[in-house]
Order: sequence, then C-alpha cells, then structure tokens
Amino acid sequence: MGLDVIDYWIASNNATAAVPEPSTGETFLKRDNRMPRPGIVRSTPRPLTVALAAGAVALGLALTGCTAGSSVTGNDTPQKGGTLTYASGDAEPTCLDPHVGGNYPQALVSSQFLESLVSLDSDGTVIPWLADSWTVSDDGLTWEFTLRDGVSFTDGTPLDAAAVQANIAHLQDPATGSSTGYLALAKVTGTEAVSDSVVRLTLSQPDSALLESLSQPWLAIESATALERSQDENCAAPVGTGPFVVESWAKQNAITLVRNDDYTSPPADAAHEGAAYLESITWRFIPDSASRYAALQAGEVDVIDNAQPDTIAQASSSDSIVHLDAPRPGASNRIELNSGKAPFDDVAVREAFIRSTDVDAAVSSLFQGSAERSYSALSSVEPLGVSRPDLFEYDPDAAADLLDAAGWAEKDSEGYRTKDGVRLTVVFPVSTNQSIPAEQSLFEQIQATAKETGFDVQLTKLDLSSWYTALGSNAYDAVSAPYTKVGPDVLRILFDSSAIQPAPSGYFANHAQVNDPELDSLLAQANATNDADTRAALYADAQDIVLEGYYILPLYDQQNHFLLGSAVQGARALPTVSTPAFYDAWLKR
Amino acid sequence: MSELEIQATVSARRPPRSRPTAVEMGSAVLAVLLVTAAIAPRLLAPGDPLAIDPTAAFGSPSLAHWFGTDESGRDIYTRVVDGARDSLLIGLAATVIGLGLGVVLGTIAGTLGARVDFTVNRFLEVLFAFPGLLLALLFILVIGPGPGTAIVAVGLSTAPGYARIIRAQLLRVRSSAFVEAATVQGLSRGRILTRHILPNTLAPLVVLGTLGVGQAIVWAAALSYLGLGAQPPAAEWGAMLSAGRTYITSAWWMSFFPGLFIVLTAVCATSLGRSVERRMRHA
Amino acid sequence: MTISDRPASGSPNASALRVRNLRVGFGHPGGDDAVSGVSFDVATGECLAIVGESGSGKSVTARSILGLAGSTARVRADELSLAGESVLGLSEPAWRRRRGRDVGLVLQDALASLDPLRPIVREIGDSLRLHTDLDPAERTRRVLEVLEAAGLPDPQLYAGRRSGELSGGQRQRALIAAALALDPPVLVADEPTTALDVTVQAQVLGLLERVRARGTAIVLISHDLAVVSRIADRIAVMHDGRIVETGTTNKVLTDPRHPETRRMLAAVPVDKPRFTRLAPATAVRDAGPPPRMTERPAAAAVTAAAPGPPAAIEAIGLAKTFRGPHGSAHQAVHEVSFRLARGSTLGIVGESGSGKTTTARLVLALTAPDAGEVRLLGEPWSALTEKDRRARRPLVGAIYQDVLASFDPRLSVREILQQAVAGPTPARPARTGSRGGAAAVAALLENVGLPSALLERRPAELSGGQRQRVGIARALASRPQVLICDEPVSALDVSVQAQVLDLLDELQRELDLSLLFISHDLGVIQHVSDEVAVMHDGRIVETGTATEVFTAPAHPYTRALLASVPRLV
Amino acid sequence: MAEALTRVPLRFVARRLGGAVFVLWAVATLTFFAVRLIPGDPAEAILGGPGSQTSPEALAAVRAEYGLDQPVFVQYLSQLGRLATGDLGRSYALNMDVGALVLSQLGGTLLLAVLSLAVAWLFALLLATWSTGRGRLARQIGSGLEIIAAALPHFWLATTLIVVFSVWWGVLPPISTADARGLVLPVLTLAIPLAGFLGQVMRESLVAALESPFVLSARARGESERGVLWRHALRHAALPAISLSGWAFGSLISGAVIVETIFARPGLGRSLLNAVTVRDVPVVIGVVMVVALVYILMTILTDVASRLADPRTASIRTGAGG
Repeated sequence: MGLDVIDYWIASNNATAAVPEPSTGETFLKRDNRMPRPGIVRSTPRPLTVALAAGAVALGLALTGCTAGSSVTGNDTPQKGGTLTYASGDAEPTCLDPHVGGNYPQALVSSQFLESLVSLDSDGTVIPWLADSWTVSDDGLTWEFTLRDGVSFTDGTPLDAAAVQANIAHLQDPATGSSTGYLALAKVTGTEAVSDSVVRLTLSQPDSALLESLSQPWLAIESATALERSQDENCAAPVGTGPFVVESWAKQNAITLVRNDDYTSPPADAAHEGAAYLESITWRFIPDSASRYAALQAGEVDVIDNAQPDTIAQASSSDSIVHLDAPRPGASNRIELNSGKAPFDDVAVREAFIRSTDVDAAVSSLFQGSAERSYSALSSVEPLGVSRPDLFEYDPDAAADLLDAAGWAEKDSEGYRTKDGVRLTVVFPVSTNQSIPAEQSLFEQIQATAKETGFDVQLTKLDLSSWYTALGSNAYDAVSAPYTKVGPDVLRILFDSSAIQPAPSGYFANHAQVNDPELDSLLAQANATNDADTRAALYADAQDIVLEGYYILPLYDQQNHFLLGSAVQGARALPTVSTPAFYDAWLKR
Repeated sequence: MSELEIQATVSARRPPRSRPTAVEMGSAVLAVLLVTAAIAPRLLAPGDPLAIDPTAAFGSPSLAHWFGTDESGRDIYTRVVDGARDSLLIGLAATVIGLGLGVVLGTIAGTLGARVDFTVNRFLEVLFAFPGLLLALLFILVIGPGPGTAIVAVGLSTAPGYARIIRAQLLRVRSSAFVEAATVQGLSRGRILTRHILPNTLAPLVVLGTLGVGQAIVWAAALSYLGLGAQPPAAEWGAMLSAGRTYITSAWWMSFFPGLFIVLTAVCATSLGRSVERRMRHA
Repeated sequence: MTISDRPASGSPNASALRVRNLRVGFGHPGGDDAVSGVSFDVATGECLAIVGESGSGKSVTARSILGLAGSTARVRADELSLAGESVLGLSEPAWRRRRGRDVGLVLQDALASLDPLRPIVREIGDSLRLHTDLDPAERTRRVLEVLEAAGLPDPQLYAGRRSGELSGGQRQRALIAAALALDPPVLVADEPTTALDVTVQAQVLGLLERVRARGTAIVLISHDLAVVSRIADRIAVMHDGRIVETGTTNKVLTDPRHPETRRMLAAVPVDKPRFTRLAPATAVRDAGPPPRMTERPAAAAVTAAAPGPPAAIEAIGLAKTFRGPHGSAHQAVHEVSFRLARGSTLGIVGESGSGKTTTARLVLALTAPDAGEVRLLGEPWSALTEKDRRARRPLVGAIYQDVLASFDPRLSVREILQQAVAGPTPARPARTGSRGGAAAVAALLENVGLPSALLERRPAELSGGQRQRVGIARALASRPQVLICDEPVSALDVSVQAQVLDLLDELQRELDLSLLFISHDLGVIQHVSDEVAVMHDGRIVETGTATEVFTAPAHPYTRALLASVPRLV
Repeated sequence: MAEALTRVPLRFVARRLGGAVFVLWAVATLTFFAVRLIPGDPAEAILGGPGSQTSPEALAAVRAEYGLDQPVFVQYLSQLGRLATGDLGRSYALNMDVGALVLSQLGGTLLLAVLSLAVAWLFALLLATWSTGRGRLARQIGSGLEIIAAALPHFWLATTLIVVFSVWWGVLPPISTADARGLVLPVLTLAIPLAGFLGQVMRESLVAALESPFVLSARARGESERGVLWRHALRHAALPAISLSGWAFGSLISGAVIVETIFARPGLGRSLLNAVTVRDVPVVIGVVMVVALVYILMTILTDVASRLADPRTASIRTGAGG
C-alpha cells in the first residue's frame, strides 16, 4: 500500500527505571567526529559530507550562541520569495503540536515552525537555540536555562521563563497525551521562573540525557497563550517561534506554512539571520512512493522524503535531483531476536541465525548504495556507538555447526531443521507501516538465505495494530522496530530488563527480551553520570553485552533520505533528529 | 446491480454465434496454460520462484529472464507462473464462497415465501449499500488482514450480487411456462423444484462462477495491493504487483507482468464464461 | 384536412412500382438466393398482395423495394423503378431522399415499430422533418391531420403519447399515419394486421382500402389469403423465393393453378365445415392405423355412477379479480359458466383482454377462482387442494400458445415425453423404465406425425409446427380425457395451422377427447367447435352451437366480430 | 395507461426515501455491532493505539467520555440518536469531529466520482457508436476493448498512466494539483474500467435497438444512419446504462480508496483506508454511513431518471440496491 514509511516514534514506558547514582560535575560532551553527520550529497551514490563548516562549539557553563556554517550547496546569492512544495510520505499527523503524542511525522513538519531550547551541531554537540546558556548543579539535580533575548512567539507574546514553565507543565499534563516529551521529562519534578529570562528545572535524579532530550522537536517551546487554547485549536495551528507559521491545514491534502517575517531566533549553526528566504511552504502528504517520486520528477513538488533506494540511485545519475541523506539518531535498524522463548532462548541458535543470513549482499543490491551496513546497536550518527563487524559475518557453515551442536541436527522433507519433531521456525511479523518495501524485500532475502541453513522464517505482513498485538502477545521470534531518540540513552529503553513486561497498554520496547542484570546496571549508571568518559565507557560495555549476546542483527541506520529538486538551495537536515530545515533554503528558479 | 449482473445481462443479450472468435480461442489457450501453471508450474517454469540472487537484481527482460528479475534477483516469469496457483485459488475460493452464500440467500429468498423474500431482500439492499471494497475493508477491519480474510472478504462482497441474480433467476424459472406445464402434468411441488426449478436456476451458475473468478482475482489483488492479502514470499500476483510498484520508475517490468496476468486472467474468465453461456443456451 | 385524392399524374394504369427479375441473396455469392427472379408491377391506386409462408421471400422482396434489404444483402434486378424512375443502384443518401417521400413502409408489430421512447407526434413528424421545410408547429399540425385521417379520433389527445401508451389499433393507425405523412405514391405494408384482433384488423384493412382508393399503390405482404382477399386487386403467391402464381384476386381465389396456392386456400379454416381437412393428408402424419390407446385411467370409471353423462368440464359462475401493484383492481372474469360435453369441442372466442386466458387458467386450476367452481367429469376440480387434484391431473392435458416456453429448455424431446409418460408419480425413475417408456414415447411421436429422428433434439431446435406437435404429444402422454388448448395455433402460419388443426381433429376422434379450444380467431373457432362461447370484457355474452352462433348471432358484439372476420371473397 | 402520465409519483419517491432510512438504520446497526467484534479496547485506540502511554485513569476517563462504560444497548441507542441528529462522533485517531472530516473530504470524492462517471459514459458511448454498424471486426474489437477495460485493476492502470503520462512524457501531474490537470489521470483511472462495463451494456442494447423494427421504420422514413443513432438507438442504449449508474457510483467510491491514495487526493476513500489501517472506528462508521447515503441517493436518482427516460418502466425494480 501507499503508506511506505510511517515511523511511529514509539515511546517506552520504562524511562523512569534508572539506577540512582549521584553524579558530580557538569561536563558537556564533546566527541570525536567519527561518523559523518547528515549532509547533502549531490549526484553521488555514496554519502559524502559537503561543506560542513562546523561552528564554534560551546563548552562549559556559560555558552553563547554562535552562527554555525551551513550546508548550502549553491554558490549563488540566496533569492527571497517563492513557495516550496514538500511532499511527505509519512502519515499525516493528527495533531501538529508535537507535545501531543510525539512521533516522527509531527517532528518533520513542526521543525518548520517550532523551536527547541537547545540544538545539536553536526558533531553531535549541544548548541544554544532558544536558550542562550545553561548551568547544572553539582548534584545534577538543578538546571538553569537562560533564554535568548528579544524572541517573540508568532502570536506576539514574548519568550520568557513563564512560557517555558507552561510548556513543561503542558508536556507533563496527562490531559495533553504526550508520550515522547512526557518520557523525556520523567525526572523533572519542578520548574521555577528565576527571572523573566531564567528558568530553573528541578530533577529527582541526575539525567545525562536531559539536554539531548530537550533538543528534540517533541519538546519544542510553544506560546503559553496558545497552549491555553483548546487542544483542537492548538493541534490545528501551534504557535512557536520558528521561521514559518501555520497558515492553514487542509486535512489529507496539505499544510500551508508562511514566512514569519519577524523571525529572530535561528539556531547557532544556521547560515543566515533574519527572516527565512522562502515566502511559504506547501507541505503535502503523498503516501504513494512512486507518485511522490514522479511528482518530484515532474516538478510538481520540490522536496520529497522517504525516497526509495532505486529512486535515490536514479537521482544520483540525474542533474535535476539532489539527494540528502540524513540517517536518524538513536537505534540502528535491526532485527531483534526474541531471547525470551525457544528457539532463540539459546544463544547458539541466535548466533546460527545471524551467521546464516547474508545481509551484506542484500543491503548492497536492495539499497543500491543508499544504505551502509551497520554492525552496531546505535545509529552511525550516535558518537557513542560501538561497531562490531566481526560478530555478524555471513558463515553458513559455522551456522550449521552451531545448530548441529544445539540439537537442531535433523532436517525435514522441506529442508528445515527440526529438534524433537519441532521445526526450527522463526515467526517474524513485519509492520507494513514501519518497514519500507526495500526493507521488506531484505527480510525476504534473509528468509531465503536462512532457509539454506534450515530456518523456516515465517514473514507476516501486518498493519500497525495487528503488529502491536502480535508483539504484545509474545507471538514472535524475530521483529524489526525502529526507535528514534537523540543520544545513547535509547539503549536503556530497548534493552533494560524492565522493558520486557508489557505495560498495561501492551507495549514494550525490549523486543529481544534481554534480561541481564549487569546490562541493566551499566545502563542505569550511564544515564546517571555526567562524566563523558565514564558515560562512553559504560555505554561501550553495554553495547558489547548486547552485540556479543547475539540479541540483535543490525542492518543499517534508520533510513531517512530526502530528494530535492535542483531549484532547492540551502536546505539541510537538523542534526537533532534529522528533520529537514528550510530556514536557509531558497529557490533558484 | 453488480459487475456480475452486468456480465450476466450482457451475455443474455448476446446473439448466438457458433464460430469461436479470436478472443475465445486466445482465452481457451490461455486458460489451459493458466491451469497448467496452477497444477504443475514446473512444467512451464522449471526454476525456483523463491531462489534469490542479489547480484542479478532489477534485471530487465532478457532471454535468460523473459519477464526480468525483481529486487531480490528472483525470476519474474517463474514467479508469475508460480503465482497462478495462488491467484487462481484465491479467485476460485472467493467465488465459491460468494456463490455459495449467494445460492443460500437467493434460494431462501426465492422459495420460502413472500415474507422471507422480503426480509432477505432488505438484507441484500443493506449489503449493497456497502459498495464492493467497502464491505471487504470493513470485514478486514473486524477480522484482521491476511490471505484467508481476503478470500472471505471478496467472497462476502460478491455474495449479494450472486444472491440477487439467483433469486431473480429462481423467480423467473418458478413463474415460467414450463413449470406451469409441469404443474398441469400433475408433478408434485418437490419434483418440480428438484427436476425443473433448481436445475434451471443453478445451471447458469457455471457461467456466473466463470465470470466471477476473473473479478474475484482482480479484487483479491486489490486487497493484496493494499497490503491486506497474501504474505511474502508467496508469488501472488497482487502482492508482486504491489511490491513492484515501488520500483516503477526504474523497473517497470516488476509490476507490469503480474498486472498483465491479472488482466489476462480476468479477460480470459469473462470471455470463456460468455462463450460457455452461449453454448449452453444453444446446446 | 383529409387525405386527398391523388392528382391523376399520367394514365390511370401508370405503373407506380415496377419490378423485373429481382434477385436478392445473402451470405456467400453463389449461394441460394432468398428471392430469385421476382417480377411484378403495381399501378397507381392498385393493391397487390404478395402471399406466402414464412421464408418464402416475401418480406425480403418488400424491403428491397425500399432499399432496406440490409447491408449483407446483394440486390440485383433487371428493373426496379418507383413512379417510372429507376432506383436500382441508388446511393444510400439518394435512397434516403426517396424513402418516406416516394415510398412508405408499414410493419407488422406496431408496438415495436414505433420507437417506444418517443411520442408518436415526433415519430410521425420525422418524415416531415426529413423531407420538408415545415417548421415544428406546422409539422405538428400536419401530424394531427394525418392521424385524424388515419382514423385516430381525438388526435390531440394521443399525439403526445408513446406507442406503449396506445392500444393495438391506435398504434397501428399511428404507424400507418407515419408512413402516410408525406403521402407517398407507393406504400409497402408488411403483415400490417397480423396479431391484431379481428375488429381492429378490419378497421386497419378499411383504412388501407381508403388509402388505395385515393390513388396510392399498395404492396400488401401477408401469409393469410383470407386477410388480403378483402382489399387486394391482384394476388401474387410466393413460394421458395419465386412468384408461382399471379392474377386478380378473384381469379386466384376461384381458380388457383399452382398447388401451393391451392394448399394455401385449403388451409384457411373460416367457413370450412367441422371435420373438413385443411391440409393434404400426408402433411399431417404418416398413413397407417393409429396406435391403440384404449386403457383409460381408473378415474374415468368413477363418473359412471353419475346420472346422465357428466360434462367433461363444467364451469359455474367463475369470477376472478387481479390486484395491480398500486392497489388497482382488474376484474378479469365475471360470472363465467359453461359446459364442455364429453367428446365435443367447446370453442371460446374473444379479443385480447376478454378474459379467455384467465378462463383457461381457471379451468386448468392454475389459478383459484374468487367465486364459482370448475368441475371435471362431474367431480370437484377447482375446489380440491392441489395435493388431491394431482392424482386427477392426468385427465386433463394442456396445449399452449407459446409452446416453446412450456418446455424445460434443458430437456430433449425424448426427456420431455418420457417425463410426461411417467406421469406425476413414477413408479420408478424414468431412466430404468426405458423399455416401456421408450415404446410409449415412440408411439406418441408417431401419433403426432413426427419422425423419431427428432427425439434427441431440444424444442428450441425445432420449427414452430414441430414444437406444437411435441406439445400435443406431451399433452396426450397421460391419456387425458380433456384437452385445454389455449391459442394453440396463433403463432403459426396458416398452412402449419391447418396441419395442427387437422391433427387435433383426428386425435379427438380417435381418442374421444373433449376439447376446450380458446382462440381469438373466429375462423379457427368456427372450424373446430361444436359449441361456441363468445367472451367480451370478462363475460360470456353468447353461447350456442357453432352453427347457431356463426349463422344467427344473437349478441351485437358477436355480430360485430363476425362482420370483421376476413373471408375468402 | 393514465398512470404513465404521472410516471414519477411522489409516493414512489417517498417510498424510496423511506426505504433509504431503513437501509441507513440497518447499515448503522450492522456496523455498530460489527465493530464490537474488533479485538482490542476502543479506549486504547482513542488514546493512540496499544503503543501509547495509557494509564488506567486515562482509559477510564476516555471510556466515560465516549460512553464506552455504558451497556452495549445503551451505547447503541445513543449512537443511533447521535446519527439521527447528524452527529457522526469523534475520530479516535484524528482527534476531530467525524462529521467535519467527512464533510471536508466528501467534495473531493464526489467531484472525482461524478467526473469519472461522465467520462466513462462518454468513452462508452464513443466506443459503442464507433463499433456498431461497422461489421464483425469492429464489433469484436469494440467488445474486446470493453472486456479488457473492465478487467483493468485500478491500481495497475493508475501506475501505468503515471509512468506513461508523468514519468515518460511529463505531460500530466501524478498528484492532485490546484488546477484541473491533476484530475486527469485519476479520472481516467476510474473511468476506463467503468467505461468497459457501461460499454458492454450499451453496445449490446445498441445492437438490439439497431435491429429493432422501429429503426427499420425510421430508415423507411428516410432517416440517416446518424439520425437513427442519435434519435433512436442511443436512447435505448442509454437506458440500461442509466440504471447502472447507481451501481457505478458505488464502484467509483470503492475505486476512490485506491485512486485517492495513489494520486494523493484528499477524499473519503483515503480517509477510509487510513481509518481501517489504524482502526479508527468512528471514521470508518462515518464514511460507511455517508457512502451508503450517497449510494442510496444515487440509486434513487438513477431510478427516477430511468423512469423519466423510459415510460415502459411500469414497475421499477424494488430496493435501494438498484
């Protein structure tokens, strides 16, 4: 069907399971730039960073905003005016206020008109945005943010401490129905307006992920006056400080965004100041990937997201279409093996499965160079990710030996292995909403190669709710679920043993059902420490446990490809959750 | 009125023609090939429809791969041949379900008196207010998607059409002169029902069924296309077409050939149904 | 305005239509021609009747005169001229300019010959629109005049109606009016009165007579000599695509030369006394002794005790009302009583809508009467429940007008007859009883003069006459005492009708059958009946012996009917 | 015969409207009880599906708000009451009034359906008139084209049209646009298969009409072939197609599910598919109700049209099913 990718950003219910461990100091993280950040790729099949002029990176307590370099690719002078048409293949949000719920489609569009307290630069360093600077107490329980001067919401109300308080209250109000933002603020117990421009947050426990969380679009700051409106009104047209304003929203058709002429608050790494170049943005929803690409080719739209691998390959040989590769942060796309029940409760069988699947060949043929094989639990944009290619080599002979040793020595008439008369079956429900077609084909190829070793992989395509039901009733042996979050804290959500038990709602994130007290402890410590090196080491250890336990089969980064018509200049993806930003964009027509 | 009823009306009006037309000849040949493919696919395509070959992915039609290869390097010709079984089976099963329900409803309405007839008719009217795919979607919403559900959903949504044709046919036969003649001969009601009414009502079902299979295959393919039908790696045509659509701008053959065979099968079924009908009428 | 006399253009005997050696073929060139070498002339003010059986080529001839033999027809002739101008090989546009203006056509079925979706004023006005410059208002005025001239009273009332909203007679008049709108010098009328009630038929013939009288040349096509004899000046008899005999009406009727002509004349039943053969003996069935059908069902014995011979059928005060879909009521039959004496024939005659068919259904107990009763052989019949009646059903056979519809289309002639022989409660399935059944079936077939080669055919593959014979054979299979014949010959050509009537006549005598014979055709009724009942508006207005009714009709309606009967002059 | 003058009596329309109310009630009842059978808690669906954070308190609040804590029969009655006042309830997933949603989407679908119906009629007429009276070959070509057109699945046809007209030739947009260009491909997608069905019916009755005695009569009057076609035969050919238009409208709305998704058009079909995928029950019911209503009105309209066009229709086929 047409809904190719609906990456419902799913929140875990286990965010509060943190190990209390007092931490001291307020060191902010600066890491090496091991992996390329989102960048523009023009006419080349391989991701290639271009013109990434890193801005000043602020460290320490006092931090001032700086203008960062941008990824403008054209040499021409930006021209003002024009309407950019964006075609999204994601589901149409039901509410434009990302406080409500909080999923990726909301993030995509709200990035155009809402802004967060902080942002990340292309190195993954936290940089100022609506907050000029921030401090944290030694015990890590008190944070003070100093807000940028002279910023107003588009309804005219000023950005002040009270507004931030109202936003946090809004996110924490159960009536809002926030899941992502609610989780991110789980440790925030109180807010206080120190002055008009300084807001203080009080935490119950230290949270090394707080700034990363606040950088996410789901915690964007909205006008307090606007938040007081009914939820319907607020959903239809949230009011923020961003470069564009929601003018109208024709359901199932388009959202019209117009320029905020009084815009004053670009993030530290933006390319220019003042109002945006574009007059307006038409934000359309075109669920069918073929139609979307055809529309881009025909010049009916200027930018599409969720580009399919073959179209990306086509675009790279075309002069008129530019590819923007912006992998999402958080977890890599991976197949999680259910270690909670047979046959994957046996580590040997898990390893055998992983060894018997030829993922490399499949990725290179299906993604035609648009995706790079991952050997990590985390996205390549996560600086703390650990990559272990040695663990995931295709080796059917080794797999066969492992299975023989594990007791799956017999083969039935169809060539599948059996043990005590039970076939070696891997039930693999696939959410058609969350796996793009190429990924579904990848699973089919995994199914085919695993069959040679003797695995009976049973793929079942399901709609989202049936898929949730299958997961909730533990009726799966393998599953692939994307998870987007800024920072390595995502590991805690995905692998903490407390995330095995389904919440009352039936959802849980630890699909691999990893139950390892050592791992739990490492993740809790990492979440509580503010020391960068300690944190990095803890997360490295934690990832080794996960990878060496063969709980997951990493595939590649969460794919997030944009294709741009050649008229579009200066567009980039925000380094936070890789949503496109059109503040610096202009049309060269 | 349903598609089937149109088909039925159309064929009823068609003038007799003894010489088979080119379309009929072609349809007969195609039907033989399709049935062969369904029963013994390896006869027509010796390869393995599931054999992947990532290095040969996205191959355009060639001598080695007549219909090209798909994203996993599978041979599309082999898969199309192999898919005949699933697609025909789905079409047949859905038709059998629809026809079976239709016979039951239509016969109940046509034989059990005015009151029952009225009730069944109102019921059919209500079902008709859910146009085609709507009824199928609603059914899938309640039961959950899957190949079995798709079959039942298609069957269910065609049943009202069948029921109405059967009821109308039953009433027509019941009030026909030859049934009166049988009454005058002194035949009992039961014998009239079994010897005259039912055979004359049910004989056209062969035609209806043939016409219906084509439409059912198209419908089931539509559900597969919407992701509510067959499961991978099954080479069902609707699913193949749906998968191929993603690559339409770079590999048109992936969706063209499965789609072509859906169309050809439906055309073949329609054309054969009509010609069987004509021959029955003039036998 | 009335239809004016045609101004004398040329000599009175000027040939309005001249046809020489007309040949019309269909299909492959070199195949048999449907019309081969037909020649005739029709003078101004003359009516030529072309008479022949179905398939004799008369309609093709008629249509060739208008260039309407069809796109697949190959029409050749030495001469084909209208009003002295050759129309041979005219282009289609040239034909179009002539059709309607120089030659008009009246077809058989007026219901189907007028577009049912258009009001007749438009249909008739079309000729004027196509051939004149009259504006719509003038056209309408002219249409009303023509309608009035065609004998449609109050044309303004009817002009806006469509053919389905008119009665049969009104329709036929409208159709003739349409053909006469431009007063063409030649009018071709193809079976213009077939399927019409006699009174309407007489009126239509009268109208044609008037048209002829004022100078129009008429070509009248019919299968019925009696119908044409009234107005035709000359008659041409067609057989197998040729004209076998031509002559003045009087000469052809009184001194027929060709055997075909004689056969056709003999086939006309009107004024032929009862038991006169209408068809040559060989046409009915092979000579030879009729098979003995002596055994009677036991039910017949029951009646023996009754005082006096009970009537085969006795209808007492039958009444039946039908309810329309919107609550309207239509009383089809009132107070109908009659008596069918055993071994005799009672003819019920009436026009369409007179209640004949309802009466037949009441007698067959297919419909229950609202009041009154039907008794069979002195025993209750209509009062019985169907279950009780079933055992007595074999006593009554039925023959239908649309005999094809009365056969199960799935069954072959053999199966139809086997089922009929086996009867309502077969001791064993017909399949196993093949020996006895087969003999009985063969005997039945022989009885009605059909070759056994037809056994494996289905009725749809038989000719009209053959079908009716199978129908009769089926009716006889149960060895009935009473036969109900509802318009058994109405759909047949006169010559086939003759054969069927002869067959019924013979069978009646051989098997001592009592016949209830229902027809709209007075000629047929007169020929077959011992006694006659005349129905009108659901009532029997007159009964009596055939001689009484036909020689001294008492009721005015009967007299009107009799006056309309087409007779061989 | 006098009945013919009042061919469309008010009583007929009133009876049909009464029937329509019955059908709507039955549709509402059927869907109401059918969705009871859907596995899962509607309150969870309202709160965003099983993946969302749902506290027992929130569930209870939602159940109370939506009346889900009431006995089924009470819920049924209150649902009927709401429907009677035109209140279609509130979407679980879209967080908006279903009535407003349906109203905003109805126009697009109706426009698409009406245009497609008109274009299908045009195609069918053109093909039928072209292929009759031109001999056996033309007739077979016409009939073959119609069978093939009728067998074309919408999703395949749409794809093919996009590839040809948008990707290869670049003449027509593959998505909806503000101007009429964006309508061309969706309308073609829906109209071509329908034209196949209509054409089959039309051409057969056209042939029958052309062979009928009244056409012979018209020819005998000097009517040209064009006159025969336009004054006589086409009207007869149109009759069965008119009575089919009610059904056709329903099938167009079915087709809209696929066409609206592929061509990114706002409309009921897309709403329905989205709602089915996320099990948004009120939207499903709302769309079904509106579609049923539109379908019933269309059937009544076509019946009235048939009655007006054909005086012979003494008794119209009963039933909203048309």
